[in-house]
Amino acid sequence: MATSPVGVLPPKPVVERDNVVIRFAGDSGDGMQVTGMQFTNESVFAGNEIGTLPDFPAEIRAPTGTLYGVSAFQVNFSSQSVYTPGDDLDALVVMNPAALKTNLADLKQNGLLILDKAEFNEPNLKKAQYAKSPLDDGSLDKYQLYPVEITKMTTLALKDMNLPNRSVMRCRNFFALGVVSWLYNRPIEPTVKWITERFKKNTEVLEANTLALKAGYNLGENTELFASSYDIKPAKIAPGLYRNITGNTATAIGFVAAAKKAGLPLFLGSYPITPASDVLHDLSTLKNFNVYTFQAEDEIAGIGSALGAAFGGSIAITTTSGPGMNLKAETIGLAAVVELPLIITNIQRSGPSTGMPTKPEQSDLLQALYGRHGEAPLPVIAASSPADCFFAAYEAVRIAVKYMTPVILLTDGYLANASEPWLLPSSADLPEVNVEFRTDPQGFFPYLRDEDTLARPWVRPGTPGLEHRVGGLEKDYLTGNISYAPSNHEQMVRVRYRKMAKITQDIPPTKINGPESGKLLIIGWGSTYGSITAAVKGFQEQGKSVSHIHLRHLNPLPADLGDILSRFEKILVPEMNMGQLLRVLRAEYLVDAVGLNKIQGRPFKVSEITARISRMLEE
Amino acid sequence: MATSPVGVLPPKPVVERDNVVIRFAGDSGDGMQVTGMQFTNESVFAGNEIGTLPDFPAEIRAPTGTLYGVSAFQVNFSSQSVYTPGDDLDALVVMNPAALKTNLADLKQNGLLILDKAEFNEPNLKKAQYAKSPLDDGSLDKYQLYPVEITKMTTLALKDMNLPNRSVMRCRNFFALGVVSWLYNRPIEPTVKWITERFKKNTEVLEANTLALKAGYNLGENTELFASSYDIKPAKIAPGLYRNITGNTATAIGFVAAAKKAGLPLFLGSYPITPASDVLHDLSTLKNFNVYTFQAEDEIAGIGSALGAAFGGSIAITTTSGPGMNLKAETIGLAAVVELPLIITNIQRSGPSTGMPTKPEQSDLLQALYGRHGEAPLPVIAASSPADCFFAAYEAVRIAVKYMTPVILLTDGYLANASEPWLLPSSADLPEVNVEFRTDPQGFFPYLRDEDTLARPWVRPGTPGLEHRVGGLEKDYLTGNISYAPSNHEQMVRVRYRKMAKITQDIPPTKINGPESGKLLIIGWGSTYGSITAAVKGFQEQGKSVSHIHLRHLNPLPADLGDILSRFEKILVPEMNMGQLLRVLRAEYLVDAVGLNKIQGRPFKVSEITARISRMLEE
Amino acid sequence: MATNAAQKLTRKDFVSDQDVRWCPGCGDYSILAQVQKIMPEIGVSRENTVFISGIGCSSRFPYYMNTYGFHTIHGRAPASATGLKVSRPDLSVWVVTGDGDGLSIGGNHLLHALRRNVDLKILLFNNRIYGLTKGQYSPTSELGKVTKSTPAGSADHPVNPLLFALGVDASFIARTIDVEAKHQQDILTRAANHRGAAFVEILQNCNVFNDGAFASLTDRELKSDTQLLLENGKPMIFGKNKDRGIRLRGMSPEVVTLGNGITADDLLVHDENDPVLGFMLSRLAQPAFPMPLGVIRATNKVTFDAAMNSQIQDAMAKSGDGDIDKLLRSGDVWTVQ
Amino acid sequence: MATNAAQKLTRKDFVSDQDVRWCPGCGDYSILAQVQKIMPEIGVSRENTVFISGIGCSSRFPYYMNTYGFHTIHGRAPASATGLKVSRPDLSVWVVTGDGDGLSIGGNHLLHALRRNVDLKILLFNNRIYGLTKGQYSPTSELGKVTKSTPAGSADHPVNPLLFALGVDASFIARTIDVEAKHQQDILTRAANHRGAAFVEILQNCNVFNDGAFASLTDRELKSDTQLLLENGKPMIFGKNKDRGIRLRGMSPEVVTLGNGITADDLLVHDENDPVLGFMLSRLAQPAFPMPLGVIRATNKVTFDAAMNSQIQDAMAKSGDGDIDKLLRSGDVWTVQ
Ligand SMILES: Cc1ncc(C[n+]2csc(CCOP(=O)(O)OP(=O)(O)O)c2C)c(N)n1
Ligand SMILES: Cc1ncc(C[n+]2csc(CCOP(=O)(O)OP(=O)(O)O)c2C)c(N)n1
Ligand code: SF4
Ligand code: SF4
Ligand SMILES: [Mg+2]
Ligand SMILES: [Mg+2]
Repeated sequence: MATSPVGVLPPKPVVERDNVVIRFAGDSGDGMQVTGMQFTNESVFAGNEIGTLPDFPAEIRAPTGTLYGVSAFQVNFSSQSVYTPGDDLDALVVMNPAALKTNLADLKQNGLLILDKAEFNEPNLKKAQYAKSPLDDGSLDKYQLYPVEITKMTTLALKDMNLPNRSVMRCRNFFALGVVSWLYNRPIEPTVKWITERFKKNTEVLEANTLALKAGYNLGENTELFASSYDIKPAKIAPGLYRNITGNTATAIGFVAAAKKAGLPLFLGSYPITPASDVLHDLSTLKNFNVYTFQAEDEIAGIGSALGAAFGGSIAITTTSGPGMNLKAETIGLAAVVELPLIITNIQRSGPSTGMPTKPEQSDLLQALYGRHGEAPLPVIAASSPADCFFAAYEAVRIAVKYMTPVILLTDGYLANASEPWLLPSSADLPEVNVEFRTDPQGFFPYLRDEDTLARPWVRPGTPGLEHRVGGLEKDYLTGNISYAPSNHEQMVRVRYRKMAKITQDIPPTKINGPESGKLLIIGWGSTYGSITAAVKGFQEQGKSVSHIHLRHLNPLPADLGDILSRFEKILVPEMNMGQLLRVLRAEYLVDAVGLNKIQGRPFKVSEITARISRMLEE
Repeated sequence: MATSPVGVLPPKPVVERDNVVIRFAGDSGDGMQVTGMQFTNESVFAGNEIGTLPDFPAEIRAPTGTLYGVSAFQVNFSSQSVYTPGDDLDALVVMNPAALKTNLADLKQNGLLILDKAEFNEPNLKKAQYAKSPLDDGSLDKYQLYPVEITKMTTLALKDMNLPNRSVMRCRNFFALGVVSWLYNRPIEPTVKWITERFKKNTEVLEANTLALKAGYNLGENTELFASSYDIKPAKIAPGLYRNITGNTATAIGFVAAAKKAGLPLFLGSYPITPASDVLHDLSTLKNFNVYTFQAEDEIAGIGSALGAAFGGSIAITTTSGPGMNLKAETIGLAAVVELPLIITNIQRSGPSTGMPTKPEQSDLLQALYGRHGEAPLPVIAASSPADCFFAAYEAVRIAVKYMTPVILLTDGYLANASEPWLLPSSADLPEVNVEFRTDPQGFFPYLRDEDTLARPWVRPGTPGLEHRVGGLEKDYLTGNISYAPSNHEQMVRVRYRKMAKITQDIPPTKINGPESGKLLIIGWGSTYGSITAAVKGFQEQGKSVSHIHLRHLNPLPADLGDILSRFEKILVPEMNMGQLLRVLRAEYLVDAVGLNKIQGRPFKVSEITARISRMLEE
Repeated sequence: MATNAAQKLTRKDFVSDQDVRWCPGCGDYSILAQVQKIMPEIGVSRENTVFISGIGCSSRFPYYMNTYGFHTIHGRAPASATGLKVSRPDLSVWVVTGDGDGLSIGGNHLLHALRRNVDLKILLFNNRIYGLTKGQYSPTSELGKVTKSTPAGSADHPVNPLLFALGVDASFIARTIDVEAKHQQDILTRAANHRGAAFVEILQNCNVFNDGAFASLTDRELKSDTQLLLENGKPMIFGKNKDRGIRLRGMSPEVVTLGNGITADDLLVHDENDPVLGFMLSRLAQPAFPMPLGVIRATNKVTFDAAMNSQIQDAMAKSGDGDIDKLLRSGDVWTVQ
Repeated sequence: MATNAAQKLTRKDFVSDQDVRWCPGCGDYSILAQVQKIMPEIGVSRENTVFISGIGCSSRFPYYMNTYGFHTIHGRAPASATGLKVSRPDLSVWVVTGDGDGLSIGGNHLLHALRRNVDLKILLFNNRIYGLTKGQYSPTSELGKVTKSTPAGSADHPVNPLLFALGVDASFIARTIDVEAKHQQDILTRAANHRGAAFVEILQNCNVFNDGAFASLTDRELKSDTQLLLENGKPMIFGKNKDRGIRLRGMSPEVVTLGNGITADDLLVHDENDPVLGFMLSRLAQPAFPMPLGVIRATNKVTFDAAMNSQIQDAMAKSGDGDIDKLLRSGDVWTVQ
């Protein structure tokens, strides 16, 4: 598929591997995200399945060489199915001592460790809080250590260009990528192509980066540094057109696709917040899709403006993360009682309070369900993988307009930034998003409901004869006029609940991965999908009775869920929180499910889930 | 105990009753709240047990005579124990047709109906949407109808004073009170005394009201209007000093008492909202108790300022109702992680959204437990009667400073405005509220915890050598410095949970009203206390196995609760919501408890609970 | 803005079927009447008009207008109005708010709607009190105000709504008063015809909780001495006999009596386009000065909604109406056989 | 405010043990240095000083000060600072905020802290960008600003922080700039010594997301022509050769060159007590005018915290220190035997 620069030495032996997990780590200024992304690209072209995990530092640009300034990118590539970015590392590439310090713990014993020797100097070691160089104290003996002279060799490779040192240093990452590309038999053409496009306006940088990349590649090919290289055969992948996509981009596109299907403008009212801002950024570039993006003064105005746009007949969206969800709560309640479609997107991060803004968590589920005063039930939908964000976003819009209700969409910081190859759907295959504005004044009441969906009519201002008023005070069941009648209030509260129950008709039968009944059922939601799937697969391959269901709809729950739960002896609910879905399932179905809870701002490792399943099977 | 004006006719027969429920209803301008309160006062002096329920219109001052301008006050007075304002009415006094229309449904068949005949004129009937006068169409036949000429007789009584008509009309309510006082053998001296004090600066009004009151009383005494009067013997009431108190005043005083016990200033940061504003009003008159009240620009600033004051070493309070709780959520999360004492008081009203602001509901429990992003568990405490608000508020402060944690205190609009006689505690009997600010720099760390309570030290700025910084980012377990270490985050989340668990050591064994085990247990929380108690008492008196526990602590739950639940065959949870405590109990203890849910902006009637209990006992 | 000239509407067409539930005597009634009065004149149809409010007595307003209406939550009306106007530039969008709703909890949204210059008509009913919650002081209550929440008198300096609006560079700023029907109609009409955020402070008597707050301005005897009626390009004259005026001394205004050599030519001439003058006028305080009523400032700047919509139109003109399949297939794509 | 004269502190005493984590080259470093520098001079002790911030790069500030500190949530620092200052008038309370934190999400709290005149020192680091969230435009970004969230240019007119503060009648308003160490120290010292809310806008370069936003003011060649350094009671002169000035023409300012009959006496004289002048100055915009730096306004009014505390002291003096048993027994009480 790919051709490589021709070397001069006799070809080295090639060792075959099913699966490799590699991480690139360096200073924030070292370009590790680009390196990781390009390595991913090369692996995609090599036909592997992949999983990726970017890991940014919290600081914008921490002082060089510090522990908190380390940026990393992990890639899992395989000839088999891949569901996660991988657990422990087969290979670790570090650009400086700080990166070594913060990442070494994840490298497997005897794993490959590539580092830039020149960077292990006094000042850098001190910044990384090493008393002594780890190169000298034997602490790295249990790894396959490759102290490559990345800096020196890059300088050498570019010396003819007479670049300032700063520019040369910026090419180090491509040198490293070249080395690793050779090591794993990756084609470097996709990277060369990327460099060529990215820097087409700056030929000097273009050339320097290309030179560095090739020099790195040739180093592997031409020197004795590595005794062998590795090959990872292409995976069996469904044929079709693919693209690598992050969760945030998928979310943005999902909204746009749904609005287009509905034939309506899309209005996003939002306030920047990590890790949600990219949805705002992405949508703000899509104005020719009739997309309005409004960066509001705060989250309250973000959702308030969206609700105003919903009143006006647009597909209305607001996006945020945990802290912003609190601020939106009052308007969510208003949206619930005026029964207008509106998508509230929470891209969850580590809480509580400001917490760890760049780290993912699943700890806002109960807030999504109960985080406002009064009885205000709303549909809650969760995405389970980066590409799945597209479908979850799309589904959220579809439900919102069909049932005339706000919908809460949950993703998280991991899905947001991680990417995966996505077999692209075509717009024709997407379900319809039907919107019929009411225009007929005959027999019109603002709260006259559709029998099937209990939706009230959506009326665009501008429609003659349908002028009406809505608001947050309790309303008469039919006319929508203010009503304080006690039994009317009860009727309204209950009909809002009944509307939620109606939505179950839109939820397909739950897909069980594994036996339909048996010893152990794992239930998950959101971004744990990959880890759970990988862990369960391991047991299934051993013939163990372990099944997995993954919920897209957290409210209402699927109609068949109670029945399914009753068919298993044990139920395990892994969550990146203290047991939130667990609480819901216990209350709803009185099942003695147990939780596996990790709350470290990091996704589950497959091994963590595997270990727990093993224990449960043994018990 | 009391003496009455001496009449001239031979005394009429007196019929004895155990218990009477009466309601006064009229236009907002008719002074029904004063009438009800004075009737309550008289009944207290007559030695009865009492329960009261004011019912204000939502509008400030609706146009006279309209249905939505009706104001009412209900009094339940008895020679037995009283737990509620009563269900159906034995007697109804209405000042105009609108009041009749909106209140008649609650009058028992054959109940006493007193009305002001002159008000049943064309314009008033029309405003009340009566096509025909109910006085003429036989629709009132099933009641004991007394069409009294209240307006005319009041005018007559005051004619020598030559008052403008408007002033005369303002005395009608005292005339009506006089009539009813005679009818139920109430002493009118307390009312005369009240009028004398209230209007001491306006002798004309003083005299007019007194005359009207006495004229009403004499009407009963001297005319053939009523064939008999009623007597309700004094109840057996624990001896001591009593005072009538509303829930909001009790809440305010509870905070002040706790702050005084702690020897600290009290700081209230609040924003007006129905039905919470009175706590702000009350506290703002208590400046000489070292009470700061700050009417902030909104709820966010209300709690924000309180948190600032807590940082400064004050007993910090914020008060609000549902809509405001949403806005406080983000700061509650911050308070949770900086671990400062702070009381967030939610005086619940009917939701969702603006809902029915003047009506009570219990629908913010799940929000109190889960209404913020991330894992931020907090103690939740609820009051169960107007006077109990004092103890609940006091307890909230005690827990907050002992455990260094924000505490959520729940009352509701019913408790807020209803009043009950309160056997006054003395300050010496109140538990200690111990605060010891840290001053010793030796071995100081901002997050060094007390072993027993897991509380971190409270340090007042101004203390030399203890300068430190706190904030919403995740913190190191000991130093409190920013930390993104994965395992540290997990440790911090878990220690915040463990701190909640520690609080169970402060919860006394659960009091069970009734058998310790058996057929049916009723669990309630908050303002349903009275209705449940009354209903349960009925069954217990019949020897049925029905027990009742009422939770003050909603988080953490009492340590013995699981065990108690397991000892009953059935569990019923009556709530003025769709089943919020129910959800918590089911999830926590996997018990198949069932809910009795009323969501009409009104307290339970005793009969509603009784009916459900009967059904459950039969099933 | 689409107008519907097909049939000439009347005041009654703008009266909804809901009972008006303000206290008898409330100043809100007059404002409602004036708004309903000017509606047919300004040439928008009922169906293209939307009233959006927050919470408060004043915010009940939309229920009484027979147009589209949205009674939102406390303080947030400008946000919802912004979303509506931006996405539906064809509508005439009005915001009704109170001194608490607009300047206490909602101050920030008001600030941003004004500085963005969203084409909204914003009516702030200033009764200097919280009406709906029964009488707490508001950010416009005078220092030392005794209310339910400030029994010892309020300790904070009030906000002056006009100064606030000038501070955020609002493009249209005016003040009128509930009892002056004609003046109100004029100002409301001016606001309606302004392109951009039009901010109108309407002094409004709450006869239940703050009765007589503007008595000196409404008293028949006093008002010609206490009201300074501004007219663009005209000298600032007031007084029963039109014999008093405002003159500039250095950079400070002073009250002078005409005659004795002082003529109208010596007086300040109102200029709606001069924000510094507007600032000076807005600071005039009773009793030393009369209170300016009228248009303090009116100027043109691009509206936010227009700018947003032209960005969308430009994008469509440039890149064509977006195609979903193309969007899906953008970025690095590859085919697996 | 309690001072601790026992030992003379130095700048170092105010440096905390935490690593400073701003980007290399960020303007925040200089501001931190100046604040630490003036601290020993203004005569408060470390333990009586509290820094409170919201969220943003700028809001990391408290971690680096060896005083008490509270890093709250986005936009809310003025609220917490108000609660602290009112209940603890003995402390010196500083607020650090950014253009997003203070004027976008936090605009309302800033507004109310200023108009209440709470005795807070409020430093707004204005880099005209959202730094911490990586480069979206802010309410102070210029119209048409291209950022991550506005690829087609921003469509909203910015807020001018000084005008905003004047609009809410703040008692102390000043502007300085990160690179001018001495000027900053002077202004910070003035702010520290002001009794009441002292609002200081500090122009700050975000070299990562909005580099050069104030280049014309910091460029060595240009700055004497672009900076108008205000001094109370002094004529407004600027320019490399001190030969240019600001003169009033009617009510409008104009730039004139000294000489040819124009002398310093013809120029506007700065008066910190004149809000109208302050308003005019704050509107001066480049390139037509130089940018005023210095104290725009400084005036005295009662502070909110002082007024609140004297109410409490009065109540105590009048009614005695509250007694709980008496309070419990207040109202209508009766005895049951
Ligand atoms: C979030 C929230 N906080 C508080 C309230 C209670 N509230 C309703 S209206 C109001 C103030 C009304 O004052 P103003 O805006 O001046 O209107 P007015 O009633 O005087 O017309 C308040 C505090 C509320 N409804 N929602
Ligand atoms: C409620 C909430 N919304 C949004 C954010 C995300 N956020 C953090 S700082 C910031 C803006 C910072 O801009 P500015 O105040 O100008 O500070 P700078 O970083 O430029 O110093 C935003 C939007 C947040 N932390 N909390
Ligand atoms: S309370 Fe005041 S503002 Fe509200 S309706 Fe009554 S008079 Fe009008
Ligand atoms: S992003 Fe900008 S403001 Fe933030 S630390 Fe970096 S340079 Fe400073
Ligand atoms: Mg008001
Ligand atoms: Mg900024």
